[in-house]
Amino acid sequence: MRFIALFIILLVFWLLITFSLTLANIVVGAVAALIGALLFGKYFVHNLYKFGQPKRYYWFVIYLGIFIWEVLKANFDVAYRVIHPAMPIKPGIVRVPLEVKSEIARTMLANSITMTPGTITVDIIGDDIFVHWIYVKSDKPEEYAREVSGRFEKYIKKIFE
Amino acid sequence: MTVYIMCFILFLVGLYGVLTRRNMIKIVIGFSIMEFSCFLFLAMIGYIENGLAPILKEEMENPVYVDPLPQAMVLTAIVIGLATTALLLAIAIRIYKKYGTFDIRKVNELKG
Amino acid sequence: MNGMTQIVKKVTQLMSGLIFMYGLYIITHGHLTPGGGFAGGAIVAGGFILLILAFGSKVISLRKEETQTSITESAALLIVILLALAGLFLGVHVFFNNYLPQGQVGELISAGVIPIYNIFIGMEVAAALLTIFLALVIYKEEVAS
Amino acid sequence: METLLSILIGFMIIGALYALHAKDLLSALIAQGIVGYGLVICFLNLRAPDLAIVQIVVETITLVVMVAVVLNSSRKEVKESWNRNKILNIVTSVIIVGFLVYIFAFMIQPLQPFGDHSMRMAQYYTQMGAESTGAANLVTGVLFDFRGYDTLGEATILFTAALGVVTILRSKPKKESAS
Repeated sequence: MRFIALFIILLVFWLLITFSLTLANIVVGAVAALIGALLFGKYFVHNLYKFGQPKRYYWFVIYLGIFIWEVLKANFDVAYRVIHPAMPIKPGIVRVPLEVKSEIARTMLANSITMTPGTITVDIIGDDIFVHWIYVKSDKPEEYAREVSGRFEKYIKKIFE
Repeated sequence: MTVYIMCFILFLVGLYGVLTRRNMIKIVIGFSIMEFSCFLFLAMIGYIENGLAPILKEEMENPVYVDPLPQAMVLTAIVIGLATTALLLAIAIRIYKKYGTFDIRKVNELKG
Repeated sequence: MNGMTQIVKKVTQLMSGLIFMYGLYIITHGHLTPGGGFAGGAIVAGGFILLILAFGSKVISLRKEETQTSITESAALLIVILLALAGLFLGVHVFFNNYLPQGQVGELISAGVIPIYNIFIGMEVAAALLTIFLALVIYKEEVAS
Repeated sequence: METLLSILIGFMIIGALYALHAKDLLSALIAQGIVGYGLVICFLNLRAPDLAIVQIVVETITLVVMVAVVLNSSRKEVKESWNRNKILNIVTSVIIVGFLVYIFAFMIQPLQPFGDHSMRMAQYYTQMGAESTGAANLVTGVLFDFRGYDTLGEATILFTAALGVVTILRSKPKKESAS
């Protein structure tokens, strides 16, 4: 199952990068994708049925919009902190408990947090994620959990779980 | 002509590293820098002002391509450079295992 | 050698196949676009190195893998030499002769033996780089134990 | 083009000097990365995309291997100490470098100025290369057709290097086969 999915993904990738539909190209691409699927199939992700559920794609598009908006906001926030003469930063590492369970959702969440300016994911240990934050706003765990991961977590839950 | 001289200075920096450093890793880095300067010199010899990369295109009329020959030679030289670097590193790590140091002079004194 | 965190592992699972595929694209289109056996082989080796670094050395049996890459390397080099020797006996009697029909410039199937050389040189480079890397990893494990 | 390249090489020289003087070996390796990746940008500006691709991959793999080696052993730079032979060493080095500079100044005379290649030999490759090899990428055509011996020798060297690394790093002697 995983082999077939990886084969199809690799073939589509091949056709995208070569961008020609001659017979020779497709045959060479199929052979290459077969080799790739045989070598890397056992390391590919599980739970492939999730690819076939259109609801997830819908939430993904919404999530993209939210993500871009958050990145824009954070950009202006960080730029303000850099330009301001007093440099109002209060860096620190906070520990946020995770609600999402599956690994790929956690990866997505960690990458989203890293790509937002001002916050960087340091590590995931157990069920907690450690985030380096340029301005730690409060000391209460619930508040910074909502501030750091809450804004992405509910959408990611709908996409990947 | 300036670029050739700059390239030669880069070579001399690598040579300086090989001659004066005592740490084996630094010596390997010096060798790499010398290699890089040689690649750059060869690639610069084949360059032609306003030339195109040597990949044929049908639609161009009277195209001027840069010289493919130095590029082909540098292509082989880069991989050879990787091979020699790997070999030097293997020898360095082996010496470290035996003597517990990367210092070549100390190794020379310890001997055996 | 231990693996890295969940994040790196998951991204590696998604990306390593695509990196391998990109290496194959660079190799097979070496006579049309920039690239060729050397670059593509190095990229393919990079995909495997990423896998080993992310998942730690427990994921494969290193000794067996090293033997396999050694054999692949030797076989690929042997095939390159045999292909070159074949030029000595076919067509014009010159070592490294391009004896296959050359076809239309710019097509995927063209340039005679050059794509075949590319494929096997790519195999040789990838296997050689992997052998070097695996030798270092095995050495590290042995020193640590 | 010449100014741009000069600035890039200047950065590479600074990176190289830092790499040779860094106290921590890990930062020395990162600084060597400046030189390697700067070389990639130089290649791109010199219209050599093949070289740029190969160099960027090879540099990355070298960096990974070097970091593996350094983390495996010691990160500390050894202490420099003054010893009696140092003056002699410096004199010898100055003589060698002076000799090199003389040879360089002598050998650079017949070269054309930068960017003005005479194309005496290259003309054949660029005009006839595609016809006689059938490859659109002239570098590959030169590499595998006109200069096949080079490629074969290069592959042999890589093979030998891999063999050498495996042999050097085998810490335990191989078990003797039943005899």
